Amino acid sequence: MEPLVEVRGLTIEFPMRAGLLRAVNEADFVIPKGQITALVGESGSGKSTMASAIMRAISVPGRVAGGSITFDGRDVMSLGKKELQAYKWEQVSMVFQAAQNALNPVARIKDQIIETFRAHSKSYTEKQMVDKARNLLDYVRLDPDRVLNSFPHELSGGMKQRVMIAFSLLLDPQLVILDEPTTALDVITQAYIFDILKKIHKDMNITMLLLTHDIGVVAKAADRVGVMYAGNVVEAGDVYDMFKRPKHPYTAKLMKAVPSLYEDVSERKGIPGSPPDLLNMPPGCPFHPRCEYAHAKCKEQNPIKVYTPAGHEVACHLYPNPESVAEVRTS
Amino acid sequence: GTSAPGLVDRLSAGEVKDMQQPVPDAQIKYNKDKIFHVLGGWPKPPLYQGNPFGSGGTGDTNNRYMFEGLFFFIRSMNNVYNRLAESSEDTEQTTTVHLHQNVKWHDGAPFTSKDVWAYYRLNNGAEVTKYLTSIETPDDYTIVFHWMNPAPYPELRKLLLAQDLQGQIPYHIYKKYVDKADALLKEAKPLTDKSKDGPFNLDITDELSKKIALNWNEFTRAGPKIPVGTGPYKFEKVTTTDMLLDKFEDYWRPDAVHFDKIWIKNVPELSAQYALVKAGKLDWYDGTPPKDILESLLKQNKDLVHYRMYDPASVGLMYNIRNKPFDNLKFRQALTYVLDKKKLREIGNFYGQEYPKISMTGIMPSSLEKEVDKSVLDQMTDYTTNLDKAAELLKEIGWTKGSDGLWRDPDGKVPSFIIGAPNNWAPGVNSAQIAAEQFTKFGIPTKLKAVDSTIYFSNADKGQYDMSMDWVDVSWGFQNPWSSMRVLFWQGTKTKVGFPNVKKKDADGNEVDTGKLDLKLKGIDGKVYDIDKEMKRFPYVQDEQERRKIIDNLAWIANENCWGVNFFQNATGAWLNTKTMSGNFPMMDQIVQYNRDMPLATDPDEQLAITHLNHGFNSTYMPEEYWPR
Amino acid sequence: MSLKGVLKRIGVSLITVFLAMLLTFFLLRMTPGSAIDTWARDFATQRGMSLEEAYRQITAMINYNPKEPIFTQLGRYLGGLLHGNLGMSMIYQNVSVNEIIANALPWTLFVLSVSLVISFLIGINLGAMMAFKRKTVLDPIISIYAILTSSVPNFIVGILLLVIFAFQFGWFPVNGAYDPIVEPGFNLPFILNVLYHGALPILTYVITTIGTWALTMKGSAVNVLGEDYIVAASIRGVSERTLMSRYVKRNAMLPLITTLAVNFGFMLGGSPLIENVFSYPGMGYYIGQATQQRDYTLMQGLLLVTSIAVILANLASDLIYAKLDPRVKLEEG
Amino acid sequence: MSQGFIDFWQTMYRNKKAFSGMIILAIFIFMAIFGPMMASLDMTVNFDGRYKSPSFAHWLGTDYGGRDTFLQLVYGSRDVLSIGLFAALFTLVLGFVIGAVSGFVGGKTDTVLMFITNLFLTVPSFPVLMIVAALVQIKNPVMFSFILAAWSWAPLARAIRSQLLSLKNREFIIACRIMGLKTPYILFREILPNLTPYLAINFIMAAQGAIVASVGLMMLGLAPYSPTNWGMMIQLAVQNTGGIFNPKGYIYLISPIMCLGLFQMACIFFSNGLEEALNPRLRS
Amino acid sequence: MRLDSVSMYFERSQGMFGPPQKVGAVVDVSLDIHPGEIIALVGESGCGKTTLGSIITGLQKPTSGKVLYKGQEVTKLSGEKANQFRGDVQLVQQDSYAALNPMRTIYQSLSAPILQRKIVRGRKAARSRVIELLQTVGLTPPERFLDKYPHQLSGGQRQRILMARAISLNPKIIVADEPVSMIDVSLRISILNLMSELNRKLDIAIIYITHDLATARYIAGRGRMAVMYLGRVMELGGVNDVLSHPKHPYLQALLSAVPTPDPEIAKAMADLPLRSLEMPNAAKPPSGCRFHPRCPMATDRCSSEEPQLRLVGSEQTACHYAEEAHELWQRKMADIGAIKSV
Ligand SMILES: Nc1ncnc2c1ncn2[C@@H]1O[C@H](COP(=O)(O)OP(=O)(O)OP(=O)(O)O)[C@@H](O)[C@H]1O
Ligand SMILES: Nc1ncnc2c1ncn2[C@@H]1O[C@H](COP(=O)(O)OP(=O)(O)OP(=O)(O)O)[C@@H](O)[C@H]1O
Ligand SMILES: [Mg+2]
Ligand SMILES: [Mg+2]
Repeated sequence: MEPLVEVRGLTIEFPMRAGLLRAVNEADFVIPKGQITALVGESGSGKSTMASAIMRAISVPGRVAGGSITFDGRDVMSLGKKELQAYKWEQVSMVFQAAQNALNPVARIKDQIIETFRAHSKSYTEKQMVDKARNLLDYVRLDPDRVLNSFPHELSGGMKQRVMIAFSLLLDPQLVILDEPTTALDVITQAYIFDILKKIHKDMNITMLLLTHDIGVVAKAADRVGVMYAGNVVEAGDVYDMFKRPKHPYTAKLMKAVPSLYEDVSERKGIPGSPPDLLNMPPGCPFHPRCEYAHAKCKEQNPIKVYTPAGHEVACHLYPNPESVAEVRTS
Repeated sequence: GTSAPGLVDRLSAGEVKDMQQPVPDAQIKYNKDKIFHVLGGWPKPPLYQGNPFGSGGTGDTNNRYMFEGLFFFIRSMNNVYNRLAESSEDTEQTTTVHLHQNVKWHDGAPFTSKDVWAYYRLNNGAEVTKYLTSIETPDDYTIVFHWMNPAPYPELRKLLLAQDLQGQIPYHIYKKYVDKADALLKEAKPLTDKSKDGPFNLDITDELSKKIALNWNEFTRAGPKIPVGTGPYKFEKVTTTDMLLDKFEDYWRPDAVHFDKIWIKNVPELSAQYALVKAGKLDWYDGTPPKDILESLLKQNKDLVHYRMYDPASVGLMYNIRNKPFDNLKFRQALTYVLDKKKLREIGNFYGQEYPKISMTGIMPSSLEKEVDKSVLDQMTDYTTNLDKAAELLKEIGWTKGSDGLWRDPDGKVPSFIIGAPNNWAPGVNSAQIAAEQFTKFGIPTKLKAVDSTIYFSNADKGQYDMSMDWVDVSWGFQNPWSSMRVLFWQGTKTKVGFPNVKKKDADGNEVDTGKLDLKLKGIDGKVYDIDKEMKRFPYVQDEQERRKIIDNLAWIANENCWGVNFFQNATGAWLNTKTMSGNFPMMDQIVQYNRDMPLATDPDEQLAITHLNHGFNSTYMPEEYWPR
Repeated sequence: MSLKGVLKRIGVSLITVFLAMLLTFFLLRMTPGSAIDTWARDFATQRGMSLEEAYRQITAMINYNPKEPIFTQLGRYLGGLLHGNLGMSMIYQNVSVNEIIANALPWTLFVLSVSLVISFLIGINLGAMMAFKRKTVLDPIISIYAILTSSVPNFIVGILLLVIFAFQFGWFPVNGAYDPIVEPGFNLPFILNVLYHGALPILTYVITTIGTWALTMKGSAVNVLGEDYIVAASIRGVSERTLMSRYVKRNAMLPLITTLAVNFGFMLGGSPLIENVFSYPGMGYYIGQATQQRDYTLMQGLLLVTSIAVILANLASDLIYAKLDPRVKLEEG
Repeated sequence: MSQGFIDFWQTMYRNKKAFSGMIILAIFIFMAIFGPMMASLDMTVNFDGRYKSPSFAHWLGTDYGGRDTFLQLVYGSRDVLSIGLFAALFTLVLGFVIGAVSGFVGGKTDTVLMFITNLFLTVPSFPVLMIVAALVQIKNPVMFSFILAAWSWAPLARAIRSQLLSLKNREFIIACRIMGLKTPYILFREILPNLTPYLAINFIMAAQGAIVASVGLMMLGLAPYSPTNWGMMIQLAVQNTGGIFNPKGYIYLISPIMCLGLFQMACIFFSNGLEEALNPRLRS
Repeated sequence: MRLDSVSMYFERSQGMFGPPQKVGAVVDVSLDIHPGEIIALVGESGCGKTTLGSIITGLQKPTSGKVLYKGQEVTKLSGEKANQFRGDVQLVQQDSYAALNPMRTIYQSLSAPILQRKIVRGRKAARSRVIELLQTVGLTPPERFLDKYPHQLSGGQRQRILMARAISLNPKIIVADEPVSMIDVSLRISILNLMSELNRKLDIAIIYITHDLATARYIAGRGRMAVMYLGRVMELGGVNDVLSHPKHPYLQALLSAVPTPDPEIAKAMADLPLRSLEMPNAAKPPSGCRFHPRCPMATDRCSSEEPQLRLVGSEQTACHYAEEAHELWQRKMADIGAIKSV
């Protein structure tokens, strides 16, 4: 498993009027090459912030307060202006959370595509650009002729999302970040889009990072999962492993909180309490106020992450060292 | 040109000798195009109609260069000169005028006596026609005016004729309308009712009057769209903001015309006018700005000279006697005692002259001593500011002053008065504001309403304000005590003060207003006079001494009845630009002494020369004594 | 945009104009004083007769009777309107209102549209810049400028400009729409001369309105900057210049288009003061004249034309809006 | 309520611009109420003392009649503020009632009311202002304000209507309707609070507009002259006493302009803060 | 409550020329709602669920058909009866933020309806009632929430407030339109639990509108489910019957689109059994069976003949080939081993 992106000790802060907001807190995270990695977590847990850090596109008051990000062996944080232009969208591209609003409402899709090309390589002729766009649109099962000449508002939500996927592939990136690509779409469209994504992944061998809070989607699409909670990556590992044997109490509860079509529905329970206020973080493990295993240490100290050889990682005081993870696994 | 020497430097350097003679073409330095730049106003095209009698006319200033009358007179001095009339002579019942024989209309047609006759037949409402029985033209260059019996005294006859500054129209152009008017007049029967008056002593029936008016209206619409006159300059071009007049080559006095063109600009905004003056873009400008601006203009442009003169008109306030308590003489007098005229004058028109003693006399204050006997003047009540007197008078009529400093009327009510003033008239508005402040400060709350000038006058005539601002002690037309008395008792002042009229019962028993003044007052000798009668008989009184007596009495009555206050007599002035213009500048020897800010002239010749510069209106000025430099 | 919708809009506009006309008609007849008063006053002095007599003669002359029932007057007026005849001016007896408007309207439209376009374009660019580069000196400078210029009446600014540029430096003419020396027509000297004369009035409008445009635009642009598509585009690597022009400006401008029409109407109605300062022969001059002298017919005609212009401006702004914003369909409204 | 009040003040205090705006406004209001009580303005002409430069005796110099400019501004603030506030109040009430009824009731009422509104927006206000004011005798500030409000309500009514149309279909209003709550309740208790920030801003804008327009009316002679009204002072300086051309008169000319500018600036700053303070969401 | 072949058509104008089109948002739907029952209304976006919901709440008047409440037609109710109906049928909306007045505190929002409708009298009584309501929906301690503004609460808390508001008028029916779709996964279950608790304890009938079959199954375990497509009900029956024995190919497509939180099953699930993704234009519904252009099993009959709801097994379905489809489905499920429980 060769890592494409390695995030180490990443901390991102937003200075706000009410105080300093840590959206991502000393997070470690690895995106293996050629796989679909999912990052799950509740709203506000820092998924998008982490992704935008990888894209070097943290929104205005935000700043990286510590840690590093390497992409294919290069330090992303130290890229110069020129390199950055060649990095963004050409190496890493993104499908945005609110695809509905990610297109300029007053420009035709075609113009926006050409604009994107122009911003990067000037060697393409307009025809080449349009041809490439046509192929991609065809690929995401849209009618290129109609879509290219449309304004965003003339497309349905599902169509816009697919246009955005085509957009992300325009410059043959190595990594595509999919930020909740299907929220606000209905089930059938959602399934359909995942079909397309999986096909793209297979055909083009593109590494993908999928940000979502829908456990079902993770199960369906991802090879590897990371779980975020209040800015911390609390657990990460292989998808089967995670679903069958979640380690972190939060992960376990999260899995349990999702109703399923096929399993027994009688005993499902939500996680009590609510996610912490990032401006008023409790000391210690951020999950401890909602955790039934919490003990004294949890209230004082944020647990350190432990890694198992099998590529599983977890940050919880229940697992003081790698062996203990295995222990629990067997028990 | 700040670095170029100014007028004072040039005078000191002895560079002024050329100013007494027309400058040879080769020596013209600053005004090579020989254009005379002035300001003027006219209706903007397409409103401009080319007929001076049409609506909006062709513009007052402009007319001076395009039209002439039989006579020409300086309004404030009452000097009458011949113009198109070569000479004239009076008999008891006639005035005969001989015309210059080489005068041409701008279109080339000769000017004849028929053109004068045409004017009065067509424009039969002109004042003088009321005193005439007929006009005869024995030949092309002679006109005989036949006066009614009795005839007005000789001086008045001349003034009546001279006030028609454009007493002729081109008969060859307007023949159709003149003949029609003449025919209509011939239909009328002679007047029998002596209390009425009509043109040429004719009884114009309502039906006839309508026909005459219609004919007049058609005449005003008739072409040509450009004015045709006999004046030194003829019309060339007009836009909304500029008018060009061109030298009339066939002018009968070719030597009097030194400029090739007159360029008239229409600039309504006062600050813009000042700016033009300062920039030296006008050769002549009439008007006197507030003191500080005047001084700064002179300072900034060293070529300008400013001449100052009295305007035969005063700014004043009239009490509306229709409203209580203004019907009470003592109240009016009390208010008059409150006013501090010096302050009113300083703010209203700094260079004006206040006459603190009088209230309102019907006579231009600066000629009061000339027109009214000294003994009468001495017997007039002195209204010089006197707050104690004012308070005393108020108390006499039952008013009391509260501890808050406000006066209360006999009913115990605090009054609140409104002074009305036309809003575009700065001297009036500004001084009225100060008057309001003085009344208020004295304890009689008063506010000013500066009203849009077009409604102001009809509102004031209807008595909508407690006090109204207007020109007072002023004569429009020509300068004569009788003329200014007319304004007081018969015209503008009458309606604003609200003198009563004679009421008559008509056939149905309804009361009708005859429009005739109903004012009977005690005169200086203690006898009661019917003012209307006195005024009516005045023009026919041939004896000068008797005329003076009538005026003495009327002036005294006016002052005693205190119908209004003369704030100050207006001062006006004229600016000359000596850089582009040379000529016979008045008071040349004193220019250095006063550094071009000339004081009121005392010498009669100088006075006259300066009055020539600023004709006021109703007189004609031609730059014949000035030439390009 | 449905045809029916457009027709309906036009229909409603027509009715509005008609009612506006009725409103002004009745208002005008209700006001004290009329052009006849002024005219009679002149006539009386000119012809040396009493005011009553002059009044009588004049009403006979122009076949106008103020005591005539108001509906008869209205009927006559409407009859004329049907033939496109706005009647004759009352103060200028042989000039038709049509002629006056034909002379005045082009000048006002010229000055207003040029200054509106200029100030709009500069304003939105400044506004966009203020929004884009938040922490520069530009923002406070323009804000204060906008506040100051909106608190000083615009004709005072006009006078100041006149004093400085026309008199102090003599760069621009003092008054008028063109020099009497040039020949009016479609020739270059004339056009240049017209521009030269229009410069100061235009500048006055531009100076006094630019700040407000900039502030409004800034507000709008700040909102747009927060939109997802801006972030998305900048991540896609779209250059700042493109972002500014094609994304921010284009979108932020949209709500201002409607204001454009409103401003147009406002300026049309408010032009008398400025046109007076520069002696500019536009509508404002005649509106001022007609109002002052109570020339009903002239005023009526001018107000009618102004209302139509305002409504047309509104319609135009809707069309422009629809053109610029593909999302809008003219159905509603 | 009291908590809301405290929050309001805290928000205002935190927002520097809004706070400074508020302070300036407070000073103006203080000036209007107590100024004339503390110093008396002597309007006696002192011609030799005209156009004096600022000094300790005359903080902002003197006018064309040698009267104290600063004191005139102080006295004028009463006039300016009362006309501004009354006119704004009337504008707001008219605009809100017409806009709200039109938007909420809809149907024919809406059509008719909007028609009238459009009429007012179509006819240029300047000439109509002259006509109406010639018809009505202005006797007191209240009436004056009412006339001023008569042609400033229309744009507001239109804006309120469109806001109402969108509010009407907002889910929380639908919820009220489903719960069978009465229309007046919905209009005044549910919708009105959502419009308050907007109304507050418009109140201030309308006040500004009225102050400028009042000068126009005085100039037309439709309202008694109030020589200490700031706008009137500008007018006097420029027109009646030839201000721009008078090198001595600059301070007299600029003082009222600065006062109006400062007042407007304070209004704008304050209204920015108001929006924040009145909206609980922006508050925290 | 009974819906008797209710239809709802909207007019939508089309282009510059051409007459407005009629969009059938709800077509010929009949449904009985029994006291205390839970009905899940499921279907793709735009199929008319919300419209049906607003017809039930009386917010919109159907263009045809009758809505009967306690035997009386809702649109003809007046006076006291209408007032009662307004109190008896309540709505819980999807967007809890939009559904609460942002300018008013929780206490104000909750006390106003009960005071206005005179359910309680006096401020004191209102206050204690509000506190009680907050407790009922699990917001403790209630006092902490009284003076908060909506934006100061989390989505889950706001959704509970909406529930509290809905039950404050002691309703008989609550229509819940996607009440949990905007709430975090970790909190969804508790809201759903709260709803079934209210249903059980207060005997309130609940119409649960969603496109999430899993939550529908969770909440309406004992109730019924109606599957809608383009305004029509395609399948109707007990929840477990419908889900474990789906007959209509549309329902089957829906089921296979639902991601399962089990990687094995999820990944094994084949591509969508659909011929096209795009929903047809509701203004021009396809002839015959509305689903036929997308149906993998469609035949000529489907495009010509519109199937009516008929009883197949224990539930009603509107498909000509329901039996065959059911057969195929069972086989497929067995293949991937999805049918373990139930
Ligand atoms: N530009 C910003 N300014 C201030 N705070 C921000 C900004 N962007 C993000 N945050 C804060 O950072 C935290 C993490 O936000 P982020 O968008 O990364 O969460 P997320 O996991 O993507 O949530 P969601 O599922 O809702 O998209 C949040 O508390 C958010 O409020
Ligand atoms: N007021 C309306 N005017 C016109 N068409 C409408 C209106 N309301 C709904 N529709 C149309 O009716 C159809 C059904 O809409 P509805 O909102 O009931 O669907 P839904 O099932 O609730 O969808 P979603 O899952 O997206 O909420 C859609 O085609 C919609 O466009
Ligand atoms: Mg996110
Ligand atoms: Mg819905």
